[in-house]
Amino acid sequence: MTGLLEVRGISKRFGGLQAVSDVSFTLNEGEILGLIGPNGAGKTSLFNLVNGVYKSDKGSIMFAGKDITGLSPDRVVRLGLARTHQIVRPLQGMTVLENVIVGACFGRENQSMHDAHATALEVLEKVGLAKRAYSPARALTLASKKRLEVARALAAKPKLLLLDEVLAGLNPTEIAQMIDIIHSIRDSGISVFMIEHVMQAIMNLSDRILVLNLGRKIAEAPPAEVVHNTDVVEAYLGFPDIVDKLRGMA
Amino acid sequence: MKRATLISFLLCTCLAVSCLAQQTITIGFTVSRTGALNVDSLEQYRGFELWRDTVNASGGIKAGGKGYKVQFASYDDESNTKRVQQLYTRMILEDKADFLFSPYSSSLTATAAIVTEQYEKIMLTTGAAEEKTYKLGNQHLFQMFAPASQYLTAALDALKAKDPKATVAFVYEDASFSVAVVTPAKTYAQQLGFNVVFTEAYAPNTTDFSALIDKVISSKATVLLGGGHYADGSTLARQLTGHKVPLKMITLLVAPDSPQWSELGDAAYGVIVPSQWEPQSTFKAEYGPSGADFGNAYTAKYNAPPSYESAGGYASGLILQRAIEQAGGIDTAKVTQALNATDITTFYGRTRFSTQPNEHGLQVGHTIFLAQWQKDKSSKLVKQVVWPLAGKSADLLYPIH
Amino acid sequence: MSGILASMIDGLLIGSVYGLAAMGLSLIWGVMDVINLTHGSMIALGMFGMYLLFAAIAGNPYVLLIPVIAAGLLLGILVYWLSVNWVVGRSQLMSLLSTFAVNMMVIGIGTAIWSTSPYNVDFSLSGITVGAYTFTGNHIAAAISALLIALLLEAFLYHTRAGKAIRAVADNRDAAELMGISSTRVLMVAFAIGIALAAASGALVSTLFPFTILSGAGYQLKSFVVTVLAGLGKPFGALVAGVLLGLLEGAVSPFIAVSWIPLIEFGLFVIVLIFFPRGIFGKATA
Amino acid sequence: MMTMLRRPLFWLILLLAGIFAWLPVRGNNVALREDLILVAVAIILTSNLNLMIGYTGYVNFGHIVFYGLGGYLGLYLATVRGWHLVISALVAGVLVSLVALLFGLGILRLRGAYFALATIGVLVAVQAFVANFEPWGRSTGMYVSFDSYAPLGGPRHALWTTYFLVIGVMALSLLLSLAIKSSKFGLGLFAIREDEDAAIVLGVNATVYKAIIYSVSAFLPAVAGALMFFKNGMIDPSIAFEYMLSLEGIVMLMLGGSGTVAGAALGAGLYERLRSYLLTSPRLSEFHLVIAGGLLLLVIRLAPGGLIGWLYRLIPHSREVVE
Repeated sequence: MTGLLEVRGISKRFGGLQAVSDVSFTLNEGEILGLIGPNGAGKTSLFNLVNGVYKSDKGSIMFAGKDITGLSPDRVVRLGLARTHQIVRPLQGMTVLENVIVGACFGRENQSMHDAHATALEVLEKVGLAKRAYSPARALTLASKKRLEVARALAAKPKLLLLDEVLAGLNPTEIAQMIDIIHSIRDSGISVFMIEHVMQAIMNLSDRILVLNLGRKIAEAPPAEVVHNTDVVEAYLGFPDIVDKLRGMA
Repeated sequence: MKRATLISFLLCTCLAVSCLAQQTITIGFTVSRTGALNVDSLEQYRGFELWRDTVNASGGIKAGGKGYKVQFASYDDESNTKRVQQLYTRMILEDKADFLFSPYSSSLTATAAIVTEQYEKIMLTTGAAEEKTYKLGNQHLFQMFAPASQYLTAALDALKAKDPKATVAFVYEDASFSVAVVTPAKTYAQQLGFNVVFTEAYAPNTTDFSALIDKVISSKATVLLGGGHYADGSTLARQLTGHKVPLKMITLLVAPDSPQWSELGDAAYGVIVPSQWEPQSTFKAEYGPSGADFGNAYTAKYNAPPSYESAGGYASGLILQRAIEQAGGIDTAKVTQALNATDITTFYGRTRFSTQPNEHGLQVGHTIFLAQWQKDKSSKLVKQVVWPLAGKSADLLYPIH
Repeated sequence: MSGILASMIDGLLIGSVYGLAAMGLSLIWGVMDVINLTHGSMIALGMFGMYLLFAAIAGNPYVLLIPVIAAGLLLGILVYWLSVNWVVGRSQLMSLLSTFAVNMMVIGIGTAIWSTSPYNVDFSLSGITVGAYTFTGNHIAAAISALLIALLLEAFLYHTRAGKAIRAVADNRDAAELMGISSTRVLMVAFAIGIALAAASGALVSTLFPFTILSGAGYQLKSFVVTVLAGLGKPFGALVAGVLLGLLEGAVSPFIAVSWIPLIEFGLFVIVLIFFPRGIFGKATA
Repeated sequence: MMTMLRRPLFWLILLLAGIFAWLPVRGNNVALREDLILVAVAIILTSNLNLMIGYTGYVNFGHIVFYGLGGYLGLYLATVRGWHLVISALVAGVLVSLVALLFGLGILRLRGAYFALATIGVLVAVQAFVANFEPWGRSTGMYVSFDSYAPLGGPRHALWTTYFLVIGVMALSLLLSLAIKSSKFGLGLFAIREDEDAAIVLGVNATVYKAIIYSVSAFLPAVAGALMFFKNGMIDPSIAFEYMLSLEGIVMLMLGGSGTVAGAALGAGLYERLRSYLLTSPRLSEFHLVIAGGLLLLVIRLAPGGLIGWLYRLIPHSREVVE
């Protein structure tokens, strides 16, 4: 059986820095795959390679049976692979609704303005932003902007959603709400690939976890196994509190 | 009650009579007060202005038993053709101009002519020597300047007499007027057997001629003909001197005619200019002031001697004035007829317009002089007429050094 | 001496003046990410500054450069507060528009005062003659002055505290602020120096060619070309690129009509922008 | 299309064009016609420039290059080749759009200020090319001969015809702006304006969108250029590619309100009238640049949304009428 996303031997170098080095993995349909690693491990770079923001130096990426290596991000999203940004990037001058309509219009279903409007309202309802639909995007709180990121990506009707630290900077209540949203996304049949630093959350959410360090994959296993992986623990040695958390969870 | 009516009746009658006796005619034109053409355009304007003041001081133009005071409607065209068109339309429609004078320069005039012809208004053009405009089918356009193709033929004739073996370079502004001058001149030079070793047009507004001058030196030309208007011509002359180019003759268009030219000092010396008119010219005026009277009046008013642009401006007024007098009024058809029949010598020289349908209004009476900047006994720079030989005030200085 | 060599020497001499103008543009760009569209009018004011001083004092124009530069610094401070301070760090559209607005106003006031008629600074030094070709004294003196000013700027930027602060801010504004450097003051000084360089180059041009209040626009365009060739934000690269541009003009002009040169220059400009956005000296990075 | 009919601005644009066409006809007021045609051209240039600056967020300093090239091509086809004016103008528009597409694919790889600089480079390079191009008369340009007006019923008729055509192009420009604004295409452009990288990740094909809008924004200005220079009877490189006019277009846009259909029209109309007034006023003619510059500085500093932005703040519901 082949996975929804199959990454084979992908690498990316920036000047003297090997950001991603020969990484391979498979993401199965309906799965939530977590991506962790210390700062500078290359997590966001890997996302950027997968959705085409960066062109890979080597390797291939198959998505839903299609080779998407080297495709630009806009084509990738139309094939059904949407993402959010670690640092939120709402289209500031537009309303919340318009932001989401953009997602729907240019997403997998390439919807008309009329259909996109309906989709956007639906998605906003789902992430709990329906009441703010007509506010300017710049007026939202950080938590709401994160939801907007998710809503925009969802509006594209993706098969796979890349979530880049959607929990960072949120308070515990907001985290709980966002986790609910992620669950409901998976329940609606969308696979998720997520970067997260909030260990408790990612351990609970993920079916499997991919661990990067210094651009290399050091582990790919269910959460319970990952926390016992010596390489992983070593990679996080510089961050004792995280090591403790990992241990505590096991 | 009755008395009041009577008084007002009398008043009205008085006004009506004085109106009858003293009407005004409005002449519209634009002046390039700003932009690249401002020096030459201002000199032309002064010619118009002096004519108006002279006419009005003597009671206006008298025609058909009436007196017409002259008033101007004029605006700044910024040396810009787009404005010219808007402003000529405005002068015709809002200022109700009866007649028009042209703006300065061939390209602005060509644009204005389209408007004036569309409204069938008479326009006397001055400061516009290029011929093409008169071959577009205009019926109400009359040219005061001798056409562009004549400008350099005189200079080449003079050169042929002095030095038939001269090698010639043409360096000229890429503008309507200078192109219209140089294109036939180059052919004429070859006909006369000169070796034309270098020809290049430079962009209007050029200030750095170093590269061109290096090329002129490399071409080993001994004579340079060209230029365009005041700004570029004066700069070219300065830089030729700065680079010590060994030329035996320099003939530039327009610029050296301006009284300002003498301020260039060494660079001014020996430069020749084809001219429509010079203060030394001694035409016996059949109409209007003598050359000396014009020159004195002009110098008294503006504290500078007149250039040929000023003379052309004044003469345009005179020719229009005479045509109105002959027509006995300001009716366009009658004045057009009078202009078509004009053949007269004024202080400015002879004026006659072509009535051929394919070149209607083209100047066929006027001819070109050559003037050269020479030094008088006190080593002061003065402009002397050197061609035609019959009317010369000094001999042509050749070679310059 | 061959025509092409003479033409290239002429190009070299004028190119150093282009370089000086471009240094100012480049410095401002490098320090505050502002493309200064007032540059042309400041160059023109430099021309008229020299004209007025020369008319009033009739001294040596190269000595008169000093008051022109001083006036340029003051003017730079004024323009900084009028149009730059409040757009630093905002969208580039804002800084383009606000400097452009000031440019229009300066041109408008200049036109009202001096009209658009040409002016000359009537001064000439005897030149050097080699064979049939003469290099005018004014060109040689202008090139030397431009190089001297560039060396002074280098000394200032690398050997004074203020200069080092400017370089620190250019490198990383936030980091410099953390180190206690007041970025507003540094930006103001850098902008003023940029304007003073523009004024100085204008003053030098005024000793070579006639000029109008509109003449600065052409030199501003040349400064863009030079700055882009050098890579935006590299003042000394700009000086070198200016000289190279002059040499290029000199080298091609014997073979084609001079009127084609703008097409070559600006064609090159667009191509360099597209393919070498960091300039011809810049290294390509991702 | 049906949704367009329900929008007040659609009808307002038609009304405006109708008024423009009717005013000078009533009383055969040719002077008014000449004033209005300049206003109409300013509106055409500004509303198409708005497609780049206001909609897509790319500052084009060389927008006038399309107008000038259109003028040259149109004049060449109409006078040298003897084609009908309308066909000449349309062909000129199409050809200039294609040229723009080529330029666009090159320079639209640049962002922000780099793009703005490149547009200046394109303007100067094109001007230099035309000034050396022999078939188009180099620096002296081209003249229309009077017989070229004959197919339109003589010069006097031809002026009226070109006037109505220009008014038509003005209406089309505004309708185009309105149609794009409410389309999916427009939405993509706005997304690019707000954050190009984010827009790409959301699926907007920015490369294609930018090239298309650059090309589209060239079409109607080129048509207008062909009509106007035919009417003016001549063209030369310095008037065809007037840098200042290009920059004043940006002032007009900012004054009215960048990114709005009505703002582009309002800004262009007001500025052009102000400019004409200042130029013919003996005391103020020298200060039109000072006033324009000061106005621009005030607008971007105090009311970056321009007049329309200010109207929105004053009357929030006006957003639904003037878009």
